[in-house]
Amino acid sequence: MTIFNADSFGESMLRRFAGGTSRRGMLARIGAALVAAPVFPVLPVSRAEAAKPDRSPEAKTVFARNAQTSDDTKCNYWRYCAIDGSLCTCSGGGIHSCPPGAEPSPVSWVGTCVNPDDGKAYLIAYRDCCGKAFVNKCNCDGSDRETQLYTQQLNNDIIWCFGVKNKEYHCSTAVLVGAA
Amino acid sequence: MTIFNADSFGESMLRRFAGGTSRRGMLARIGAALVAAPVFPVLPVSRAEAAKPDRSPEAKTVFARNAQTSDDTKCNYWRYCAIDGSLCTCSGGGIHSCPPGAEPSPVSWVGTCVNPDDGKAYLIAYRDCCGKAFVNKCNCDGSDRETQLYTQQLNNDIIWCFGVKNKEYHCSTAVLVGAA
Amino acid sequence: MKSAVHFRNLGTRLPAAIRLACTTMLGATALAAMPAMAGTASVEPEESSVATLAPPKPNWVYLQRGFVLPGTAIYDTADGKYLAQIETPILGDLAIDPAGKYYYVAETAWTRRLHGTRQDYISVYDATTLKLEGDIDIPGRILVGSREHNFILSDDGKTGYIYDFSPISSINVVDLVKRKFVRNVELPGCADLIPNPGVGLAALCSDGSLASINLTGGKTDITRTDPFFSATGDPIFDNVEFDQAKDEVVMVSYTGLVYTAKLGAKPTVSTPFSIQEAAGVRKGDTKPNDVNWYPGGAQPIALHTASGHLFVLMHTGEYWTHKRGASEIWDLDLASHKVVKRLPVEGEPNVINITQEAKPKLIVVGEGEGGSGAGLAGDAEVLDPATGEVKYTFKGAGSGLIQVFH
Amino acid sequence: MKSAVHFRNLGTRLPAAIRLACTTMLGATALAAMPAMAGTASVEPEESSVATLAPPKPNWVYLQRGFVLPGTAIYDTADGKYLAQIETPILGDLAIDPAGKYYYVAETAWTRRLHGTRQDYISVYDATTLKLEGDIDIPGRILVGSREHNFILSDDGKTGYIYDFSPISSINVVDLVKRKFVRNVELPGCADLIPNPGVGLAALCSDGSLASINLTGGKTDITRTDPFFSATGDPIFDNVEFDQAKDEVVMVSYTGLVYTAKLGAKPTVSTPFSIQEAAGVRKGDTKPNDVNWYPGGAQPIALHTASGHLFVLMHTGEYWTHKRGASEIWDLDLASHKVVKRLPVEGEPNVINITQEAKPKLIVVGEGEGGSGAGLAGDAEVLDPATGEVKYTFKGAGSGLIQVFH
Repeated sequence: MTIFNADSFGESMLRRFAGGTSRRGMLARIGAALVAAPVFPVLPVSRAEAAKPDRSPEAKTVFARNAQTSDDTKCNYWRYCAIDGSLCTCSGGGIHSCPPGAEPSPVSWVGTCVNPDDGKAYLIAYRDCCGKAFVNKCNCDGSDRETQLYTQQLNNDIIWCFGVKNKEYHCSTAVLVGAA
Repeated sequence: MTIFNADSFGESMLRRFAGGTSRRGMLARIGAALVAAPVFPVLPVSRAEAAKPDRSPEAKTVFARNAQTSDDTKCNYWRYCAIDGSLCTCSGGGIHSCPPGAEPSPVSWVGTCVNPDDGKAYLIAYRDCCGKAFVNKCNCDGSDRETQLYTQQLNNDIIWCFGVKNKEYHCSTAVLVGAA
Repeated sequence: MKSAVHFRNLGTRLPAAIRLACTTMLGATALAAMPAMAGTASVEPEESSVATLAPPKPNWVYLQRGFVLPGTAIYDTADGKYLAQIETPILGDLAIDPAGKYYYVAETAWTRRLHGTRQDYISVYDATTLKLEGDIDIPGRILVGSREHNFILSDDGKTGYIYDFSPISSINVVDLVKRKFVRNVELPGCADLIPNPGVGLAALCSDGSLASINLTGGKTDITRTDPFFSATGDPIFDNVEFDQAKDEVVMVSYTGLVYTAKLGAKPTVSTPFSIQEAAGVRKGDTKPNDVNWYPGGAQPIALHTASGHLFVLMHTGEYWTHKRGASEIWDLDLASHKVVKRLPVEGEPNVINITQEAKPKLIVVGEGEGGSGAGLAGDAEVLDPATGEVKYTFKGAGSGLIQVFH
Repeated sequence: MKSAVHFRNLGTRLPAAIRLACTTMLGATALAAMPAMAGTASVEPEESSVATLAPPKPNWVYLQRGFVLPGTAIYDTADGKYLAQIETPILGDLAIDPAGKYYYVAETAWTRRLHGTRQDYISVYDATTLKLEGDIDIPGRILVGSREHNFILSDDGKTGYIYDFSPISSINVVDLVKRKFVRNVELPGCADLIPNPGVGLAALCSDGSLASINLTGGKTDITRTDPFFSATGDPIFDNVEFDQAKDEVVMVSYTGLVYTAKLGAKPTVSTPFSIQEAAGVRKGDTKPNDVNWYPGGAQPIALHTASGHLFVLMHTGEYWTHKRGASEIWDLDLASHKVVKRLPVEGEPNVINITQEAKPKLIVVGEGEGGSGAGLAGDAEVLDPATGEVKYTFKGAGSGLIQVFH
């Protein structure tokens, strides 16, 4: 039922993406909307009401089995299951805030990570903080459910700095969007 | 007698430099001359005819005592007594040639280095090769008779890329000018 | 011979500007008209020059230095020599003219480094002088590292295709002969541009299909195969290999399935087989908590087209470790579906390529100082694929893509 | 609560562009008008924000990352915390507004990275948001790293002075209140700009003198002291220290001579003394092949102005080793001409600075990975000057200049 079900998200979204035709004229409008927005509210999402995915230890990834919830400056912090780059928590920002002078991208790639405290899966938006030089501190490279360029929003190699003044990559945040 | 005597060069030159007044109007002309020149002939110089400096082992710097003449890709090659940066000999250039695509600066800082084979001192022009990103290979930092910014032509920290299209520093050469 | 006194006297007769240049630094260019030194000196003064380069050769490799140091280093795998640096910026993409006359770099810069106006363009470098001949403005390009298929050339080298993601997916087409941007073609839901001779391009799509992009007519015609892989469940690595002689693409998925596709207006995809089973090992699975051999890395496969051997970076681990570096290189004979050799490898390389010589050499690079994500240049190794012997090690040479000349 | 079905249905009523954004990535901004999530989820969705910074403090240090990684890192020496990065490019110079409201960066960029048009300008950053407020074009600046005296501010923070070398030596004057370039002043034969309150500037000259540069009138008036040091025989390190309260400059030469000069329209220079003799060691000499203690490094001295203690990076070696990193830090009491403490130090630091607190902290940085010349960021250490105890170590933090807030 949920649009953000970890298993169906990418595919269903991209079917839709792929189905469209000419979008050239819309691009400018999207761009403008993204730039203009002063804050970054998140997509309304719901918890899965359909068949629950298997979250038993046997079904967890190696990342999820070893994740912790206490230190968000470490690569094994639970939300970082699909992050790639420098942690903003090590460079003057926070788990969902950019360091001073950086600009959060209004769009992002996403991951689905399991919180070991409640065993539940959550949707994480990895928003890049942009417009400053690569901070190169606390570099992590989580790859749970991370895919390739043809499924962009699930790829963490792309510089996810769109709708901001400058795309120079500084660091990445892991914003909690909701239950997956 | 020689204008490039190691001991008097810097001082006498700079007295002269310091003595002038308005040079603003000349700058453009110098710049144009430097850019236009297709090759880079060197200053005519002569060997010292005046009192020879003391070149005994006791009077040699630690660099000169340990220098060699066979491998110009090593920091202790005799001409590198006052070089600072990446050796062009390690990156597709030669002792007096720039790697492909780089542009030699027509001006340079200078050093006076002792060739261990004949025990004589020679004037070396360290021409930076410019317009390409820092190659960062075979980095050396010789400092014999190297001075500070107020004596620019004897300072090796400056990016010596003047009269070229772009000042990005790539690597450095050590051009033999003549006997000191 | 000019004594110092002589020189100084002469100086007073020169224009003041030249006198300044002479007396303050070795800006000897201003003295070009003066006779060269002669006489007592035991050495000849040297002139500065600029080296040139041979045209690209099949035994050369092109190593991008990663996310911190810009530039692509060219090494000769025959003698281990460093040859020169091509000016690829961070996130720049290099394409080599098949005729060997030019290097093309797709790049992006802001006028004032971190601000100002964004500019996307192709820089054109002469292959022997490495001098910039000019640049071709384009409307945009994706910013991502370590991909072979975001900037490709047509087989005749006359057309360049640059993938753009803005975040609308499209292709920018550039005429490299006229050095002009031609047009933008939308490519909804697909990425990874592959040459498709006689047709235009092919690409991988998020519905698990392969698209054939017909650019021969005035209107772009995109057709897709039936879906044959799961883009989210068992993705195919972006860095697929293209065999021009056979007009065939070789692809490997996260679990280790090997696909080949015959290109054309209507591409056909073969039934996949498991690289693990080809080595007599249990087939890879998408289940976590199940240790097996998996392919992995940023550029995990390399095809030697003449022999039809595919070299794959393999590591042990669980599923979703597809970025991890290798402990072995598996040599897969595509014709027989057999892994004919497993070469142990040091340094956990995550990029691999192979020269297209009759006796090819493998090149691998691992992470640099600071490990994964630090983006510093790692050491490259040149290996003999027959024996696994390390022929050369290039320190701090790469960490981005490895390219070769075909 | 929005179910997926609900959302999808809603999507069909939205403009196609927004639908696209919603369905392809979390570009949720386009949905700003939609109600926030409520209902069954156990977590609140978070919003992205941007952190701000306190105004500069005397216990903060500013570490340039060197020749490869751009940026100046701010650390708090009270708790060892990393605070933020100021966007200094490679070879950029940072100046801190004495009122603590702005950071100014003198920088140089070409419009197309390695080609195009050269631009020199001062970027103005708000000190608490680190947002770029604008930039001020200037005609040029010297390109060299690790110097404190190529971009300085007047004591009131209203005027910026940028040293230019083109290769003619001059000063560019910028009005930081109006954010406008004012004029270029020629400075033949001198460098290393030092504030000279009430007069304008002072500078060190190649004839071994100190220049006083009077900028108060319409015409620039440059007067010089008698020569007091040898610019080629025993040079004074560029990174001299300025004590604003005393209007005094403290300088150290390669052999270890310590000079002080009282600034003003006609500066006066004290008789120098030997730092080695101040420590009960034989005086430094210019003779090679004679091992002694020498000062060395790129930024080899740091002055704690309130106490009048000068901290000097010292190493053993021969003359002309003035770039070598230190094995000891010598604590020199300028009033008594005595070295009162010698602190052993690890990692051969070649840059040093000291916070201007009542209980100051020393900060030192050594060469990074790859050693001298590689330009990679080295580890920084915060030391207690009283005990030499290492309070904090910042990995890969710097290798260029260290600056503090006065």
